[in-house]
Amino acid sequence: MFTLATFIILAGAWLLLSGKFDAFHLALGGISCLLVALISQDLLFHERKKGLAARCGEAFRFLPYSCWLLYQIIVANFHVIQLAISPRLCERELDPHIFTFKTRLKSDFAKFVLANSITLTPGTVTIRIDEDVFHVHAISRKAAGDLETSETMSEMERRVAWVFEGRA
Amino acid sequence: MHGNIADSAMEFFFILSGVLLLLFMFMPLYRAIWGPTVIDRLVGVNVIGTKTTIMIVLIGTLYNRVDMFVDIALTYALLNFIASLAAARFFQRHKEVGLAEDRAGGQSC
Amino acid sequence: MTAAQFPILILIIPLLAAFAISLFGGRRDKLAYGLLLAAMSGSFYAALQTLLLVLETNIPIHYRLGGWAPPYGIELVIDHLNAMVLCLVSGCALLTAIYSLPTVRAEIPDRIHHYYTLYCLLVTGLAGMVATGDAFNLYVLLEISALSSYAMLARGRGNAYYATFKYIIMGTIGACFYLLGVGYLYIKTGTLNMADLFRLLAEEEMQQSITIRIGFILIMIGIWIKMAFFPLHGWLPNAYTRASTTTSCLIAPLMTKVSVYIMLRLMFSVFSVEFVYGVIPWHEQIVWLASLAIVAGSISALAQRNLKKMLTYIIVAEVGYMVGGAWLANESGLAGTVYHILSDALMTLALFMAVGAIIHKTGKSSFAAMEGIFRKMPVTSAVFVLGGFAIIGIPPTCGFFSKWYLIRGGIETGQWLFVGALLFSSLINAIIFFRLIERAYFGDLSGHGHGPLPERDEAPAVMLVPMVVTAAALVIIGLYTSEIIGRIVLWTIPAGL
Amino acid sequence: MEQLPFLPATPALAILVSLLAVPCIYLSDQRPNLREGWTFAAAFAKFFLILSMAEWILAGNTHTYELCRILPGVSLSFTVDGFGMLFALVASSLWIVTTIYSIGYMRGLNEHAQTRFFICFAVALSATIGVAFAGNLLTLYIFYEILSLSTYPLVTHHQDEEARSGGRKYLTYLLSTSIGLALPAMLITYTLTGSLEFTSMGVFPADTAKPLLTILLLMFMFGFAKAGLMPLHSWLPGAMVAPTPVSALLHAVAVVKVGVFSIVRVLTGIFGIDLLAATSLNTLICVIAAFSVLVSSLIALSQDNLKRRLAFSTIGQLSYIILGAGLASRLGVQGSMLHIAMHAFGKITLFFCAGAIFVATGKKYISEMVGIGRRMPVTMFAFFVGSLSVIGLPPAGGLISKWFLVLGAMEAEMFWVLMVYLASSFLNAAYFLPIVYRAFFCSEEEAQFERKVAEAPLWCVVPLVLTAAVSVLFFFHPQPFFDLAVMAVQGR
Amino acid sequence: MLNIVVMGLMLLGLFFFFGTSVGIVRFPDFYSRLHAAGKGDTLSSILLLAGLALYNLHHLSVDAILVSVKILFIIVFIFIASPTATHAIMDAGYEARVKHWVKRKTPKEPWPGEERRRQERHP
Amino acid sequence: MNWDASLLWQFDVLIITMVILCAVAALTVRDLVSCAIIGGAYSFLMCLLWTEMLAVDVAFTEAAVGAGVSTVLLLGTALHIKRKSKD
Amino acid sequence: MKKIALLITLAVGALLILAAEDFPRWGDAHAPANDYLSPYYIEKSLEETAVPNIVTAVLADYRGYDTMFETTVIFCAGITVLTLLRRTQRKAPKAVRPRPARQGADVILQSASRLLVPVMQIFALYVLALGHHSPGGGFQAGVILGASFILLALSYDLKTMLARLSENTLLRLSALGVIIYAGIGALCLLLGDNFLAYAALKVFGFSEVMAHSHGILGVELGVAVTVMAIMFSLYVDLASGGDLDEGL
Amino acid sequence: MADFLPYIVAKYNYWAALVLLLIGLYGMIAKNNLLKKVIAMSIFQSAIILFYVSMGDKKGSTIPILLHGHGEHGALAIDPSQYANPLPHVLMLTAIVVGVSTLGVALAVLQKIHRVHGTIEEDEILESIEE
Repeated sequence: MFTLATFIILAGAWLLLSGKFDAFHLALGGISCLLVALISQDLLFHERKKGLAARCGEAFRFLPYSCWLLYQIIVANFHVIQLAISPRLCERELDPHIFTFKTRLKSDFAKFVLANSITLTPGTVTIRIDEDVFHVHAISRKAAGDLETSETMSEMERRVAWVFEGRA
Repeated sequence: MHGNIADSAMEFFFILSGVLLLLFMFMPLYRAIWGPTVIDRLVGVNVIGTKTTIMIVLIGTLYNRVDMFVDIALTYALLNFIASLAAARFFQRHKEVGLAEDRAGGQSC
Repeated sequence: MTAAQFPILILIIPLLAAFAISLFGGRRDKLAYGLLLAAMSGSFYAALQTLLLVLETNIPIHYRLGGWAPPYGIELVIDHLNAMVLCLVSGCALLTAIYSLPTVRAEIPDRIHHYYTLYCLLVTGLAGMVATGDAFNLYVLLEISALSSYAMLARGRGNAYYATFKYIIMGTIGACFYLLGVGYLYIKTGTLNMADLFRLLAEEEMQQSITIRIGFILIMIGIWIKMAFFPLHGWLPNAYTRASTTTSCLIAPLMTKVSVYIMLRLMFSVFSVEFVYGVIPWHEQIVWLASLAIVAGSISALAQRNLKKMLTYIIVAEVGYMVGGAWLANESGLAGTVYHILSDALMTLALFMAVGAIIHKTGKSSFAAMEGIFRKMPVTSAVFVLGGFAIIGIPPTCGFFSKWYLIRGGIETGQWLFVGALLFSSLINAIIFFRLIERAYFGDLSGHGHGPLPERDEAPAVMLVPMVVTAAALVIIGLYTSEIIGRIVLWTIPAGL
Repeated sequence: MEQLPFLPATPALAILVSLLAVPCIYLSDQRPNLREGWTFAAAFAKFFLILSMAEWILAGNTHTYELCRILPGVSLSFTVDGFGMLFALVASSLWIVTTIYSIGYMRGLNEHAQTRFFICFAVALSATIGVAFAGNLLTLYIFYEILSLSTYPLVTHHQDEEARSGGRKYLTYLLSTSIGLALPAMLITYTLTGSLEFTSMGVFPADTAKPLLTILLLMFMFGFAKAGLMPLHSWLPGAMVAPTPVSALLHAVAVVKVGVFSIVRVLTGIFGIDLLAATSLNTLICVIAAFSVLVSSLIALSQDNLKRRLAFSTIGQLSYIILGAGLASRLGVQGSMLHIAMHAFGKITLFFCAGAIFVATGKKYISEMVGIGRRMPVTMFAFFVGSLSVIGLPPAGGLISKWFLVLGAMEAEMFWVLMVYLASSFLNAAYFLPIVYRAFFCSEEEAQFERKVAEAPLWCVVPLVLTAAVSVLFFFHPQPFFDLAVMAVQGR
Repeated sequence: MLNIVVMGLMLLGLFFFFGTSVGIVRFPDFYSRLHAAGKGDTLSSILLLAGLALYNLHHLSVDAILVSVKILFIIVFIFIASPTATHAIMDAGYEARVKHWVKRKTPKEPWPGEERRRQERHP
Repeated sequence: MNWDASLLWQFDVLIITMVILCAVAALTVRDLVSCAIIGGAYSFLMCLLWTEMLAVDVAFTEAAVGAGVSTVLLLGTALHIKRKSKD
Repeated sequence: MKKIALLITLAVGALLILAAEDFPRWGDAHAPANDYLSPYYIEKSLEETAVPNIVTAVLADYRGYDTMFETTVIFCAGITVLTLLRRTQRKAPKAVRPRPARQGADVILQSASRLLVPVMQIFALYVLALGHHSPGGGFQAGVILGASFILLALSYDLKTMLARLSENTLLRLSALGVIIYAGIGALCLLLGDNFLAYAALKVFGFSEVMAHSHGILGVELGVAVTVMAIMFSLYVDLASGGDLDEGL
Repeated sequence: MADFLPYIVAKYNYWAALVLLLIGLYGMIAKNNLLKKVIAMSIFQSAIILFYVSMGDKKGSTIPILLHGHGEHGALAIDPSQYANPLPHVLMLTAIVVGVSTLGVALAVLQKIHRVHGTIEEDEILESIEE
């Protein structure tokens, strides 16, 4: 089941990569995908609790999230660039510090997405995840934003939760 | 190789951006070579790696054969972080990044 | 498959055997050993057939790999010299393989099959180097033999690692110099095939080209590093001394000899006689250097108190013989070099085997191990004596005849320094060996501190048989010198000399 | 150069026969009688093989047998001519005698490693005959080297420190000269002339530069150091540590004679007497040899150890032979060839005597041998005969050869050589006759021996009587050897 | 038109990269440098690659689209790999207790590793 | 003077400078881990140089080897040896 | 030592500088290096082997013999490292101190590598299969495959990875790859043609050109398998110091 | 001087290879630390690869992969000067592989050395061997 899903995903990747649609290359692709699917079937879908349908939903919800994330990245990048380029601003605002917060996300993959999102958003980097506790390094108070301040869930975490756990 | 004026202008632009990229690469390179700690070097090298990926695609574009170069870039994108990961793993075992000695080493070169 | 396929079989049999051993040999040592023996015998048989074929027709065999015509594809070229060296390589490998089992079991505690895999690969590399007709292919095979020899040397007794490391560094420098030199040739000619290179380099313009000259110098330096020619010999003694018995029995006779062969091959099948001796005006100086190598090697050997180390320095001196002979720029010198490849390989093999057996039985490798060894191991010590005689150059062993040609070559060109060095090293060798023979046969009986006479404790037959065969070969080849010189060696002398 | 009417391989067989005995001797290690039986068999076989050719040779023929081509242009070949036959006859006949003697000696002293002893002896004899029949210089060289190596274990036989150092000295001198001088000289010759065959005309073209010839000549003369020419002689007294049969072999038959034989062969066969005379190089040879003759005789006078005195005497006598050849006259060469034979029988007698004395009494020094003639009359009488032969007095063979040498000197008109011969003969007499005198003619009180001391075992005594007898015989009947020598000079 | 968009994207990318590079050189400690590297690098790469992918589409064909898709693949991989690498490096530095630059004027609460390290340094 | 042998000589010059800097640095830095890491940068840049010289396959290999394997191997070895070098 | 080294270096430098003047101009299309053999390859490779990537064609066909030994070199290196480092007795003290166990700490790395590894593998196989048409081929594919395993071993740990792909499997695979290569060569030999002459494979019903093409593919497969196994095995041995329990 | 400048500049690829080669060679001989030697070895090898690769470069050519659109069997004539020389690339692929193999072996031996001698500094190893 999951192997099949893996196979299909890989086959898609193969088609996009190869760009050859004659029988010989397709056959080669089929063999390759089968091989990889057999070797790595437990990698792509690590958690077997969720069904495939849920996965599809996640994938669909992930798209708007990534757009939002891109927007966040660009906005925040300007901040870092400002810090880097202007000495005065650097003097005033640069204030690296580390803070922690506890997440409510359950699955590893969601945690991973959150951590990477935090990292991608300029100004903050996830250092490590201890069980549920995120250690985050921020370059300035401003960059830390509501991750540090919010009592319950920051906006980013909420969005990730929406993607993976269907909660708003 | 390139027919119209727009293309040659683009070619010039690509060369220019390539040169700029390479010039900017000197800054991470500075970190990689002089960077006081090992981790600083790692940061520098990581950036250089990413930019190499782009440079390869850029060169491919300049040679008009992106389809051939893109595979290499893809490899880079996939493999680039293995080295960083390995180094990170390394420091999980060896706790010191060698601040004091390293600075001396940095100055010697 | 017809007779025409024999040249490739020499290489392919050990190669496939290497993989087979690594796959199946892990289960039982005997299986690995059996596979090794089978492979080596097959390879030797193929080499012998090839030699006979060449002797029959007197024209070189060209074997096209992949069926592509030479300058485009790679070819194997087997001429008289090749065929002889191939026989030598596979023959020595076969003998050492037979010999190996007891010592390997004693010295290499685990994963014998991997050791044998490397053994096969080394033989493949050496044979491939000899057979190939392509300058770059030579590099690849050089690296195969180098890598496998690194591994075999590192699995020595005690800590061979530092010596191996030095060897790796030197070997890489050598191989890279060779590669660079080939690059220089390629940039001027655009080809890698040896015959093609020969054709192109014969042109006047090429003869004058400084690139070609520098390419030649680089190649020569590279090969000299590989063969441990005098100022570049530093890596050899330590590496070989600490190697395990079988390793040194395989590597010591073959490695340097094959390098010498390659030097000859490149000198005369890639470059030409006129180029090597005419355009590069240094052959006299090189002969002086060779004389220095001989003297230095002999004196260092005299200073040693360890049997194997002493033998390694003798190898250094012998390399000087061959390089000097090749650069004497006359027929006798060259014939001497070619013949010495044969005889030196055999005598080194005999000596290393005998010393290996002695170490195997006594556990010592210092001179003290030789004390009264004749009573203990008469056959082994007889082989040792015969090998020593060959090294000294006592007729009718083959060592005498190669030396005969070398000295004659030196006299013909008036290189008295070289002649002197050869004679000097013969004398030093005589001192070295008779010092040992005295210990082995005439240990002091005047009776202080001697217990009862040692019991007879000879090495097992597996070790004795190859030893005796080698020792017999020393004499037989000596007696058939005329045949060998006339039917093989003289064919290898390039035209124009 | 016709072929032998029967079995052309006879020379090779003569060489091979004692080699074939080697494995037999080795295998009968535990049974001494069988072992020595093999040795005898080989010795007789060898002697008769050689003898079988003698008649053919005496008829004025030479026989050449080429075994194999060892190098292109040079083969392993055997030529039997008068000179070689003469030497081979001497050597092989003396081997029989020596074998008898060594059985007595070795068993008498209960020596160790007797098997090795006999094996090496057999190999050494093979090599000696090989040198005698060598058809060219390379063959000669090969057997020369084999001889050096096979006698080394004999010299070191006792395996104590003295023997080992003697052996070391022996090898160092012989190998370093043969490898360092003879081999390059041979190669230079080959390079210059392209031939190593012995021919009576010599191989060198007449216009060869004289300095080169001189150098080559010196290299050959000192290269064959077995001849014990003076600066390179000291291995010989050193090698006296060997058991006496070996010393006898070394100093009378095989080793030293091989040295002089080689030199004479080179002088006559490679250089050619005519060339030597024409370039007056022979004077050089004579000077060196004469120096050696005189000095060694003087040294011999001062030696107290009997064997050492004999050794120095040998050095002198060997130089006689070279001197004779160096005269470059036919009679001189004949004389030197004869002297090889005559001296061999004389000297071996002396050595046998020395050995017999050692076996019977354990004495080595001359000063201890006062009055020994009364206890061992047979031995000492043989000793007397031997000394007569060596000095050159009748009725012993030595006179014949010396006579020819003197004639040769006169023929060559080198009268100072005559003086040398005379002076050295006096010296010979001076160091031999006192021994004999003191052995027989001392007063009863002076005698240092117990009553019970008697003759050595029969195995020891018989050979020395035999050789002494032969020495005397040659005085009366030198004809066969004489013929051979004449043919050797003329036939080539 | 396409060219102008391409140029715009790439210039923007170059600008971000410039900022990143300056940041890498100028920032006082390793953590903040890593910030600059991790973000600016990713973003500038994405922009540059997007520009190139677009330019590639200007001879429109199936092959060209596939190539652009491949470039998109690269973007995705950078998107995944770069933050992961950043995180890994940061974690390593944190584990190795690299000294952490703190603004001198307003001393903040000690970061978690601070206390322990001080004890180790001055026992 | 027509010396821009390669189309992209500007790239060449810059990359070569960086490559040489990296080579020198890799051999002078005293920390062996740094050595390995700078070696990684060296191989990236070398790969770039080869790409630019049209040797795509070589560059591909170097990319795979340099980024994926050789640096990791060096680091893996550094785990087992002393990190500090005298020179 | 340093001075001697400097001297040697300068001497070699001087030697190499000497030749520079004689070199053909850089980029000269009519330099001998570019004018003699390579036009043949460029013009004929497609025609004779149906492989547009000339490098692949030359590598695996015209100079396939070289490449076979190149693969053997890799195999040899793997065996060497294995035979040098790997310990049999586990009694010996650990070469590497264990990594501090941090529960759940590696979530990010593991998730990322779970995402990347299958893609890397399929990409590697793509590189292998499309080596005829675009850069890449067996070696590159092998390295990427090996790297994907290295990545897994890095983000999880060595033991987990070795449970998936044990050291014996690795060894077998590495030998298998070279056997595939040499076996194809030997098959040609058995079919009556020269060693590695893929044209002999036409008995399987290909045209001669396609026989070459498929021969190349098969050979590249062998290369990839060996390289993959050996690259990972090198990592395993070097990083764990031969213990096979704790890696980087 | 006017001749000299183009001489220097026009072969900058060669000079780069040369400089790297010499750096590598110097490092291999002079460096005391064995790992440094290994790294110098890699540099040395890559310098040679650079030399070969730049040899195959042709002005105004493209990568040695035939452009598609010729049809499967190259009905159109192919202009060799349009493609870079593939042969050096082939050779250098092999050389890279050899380089990696040597690197692996050297590192393995290095680890063994460290295990035996406790150091990888050459002078210290020599001392410990002499003891």
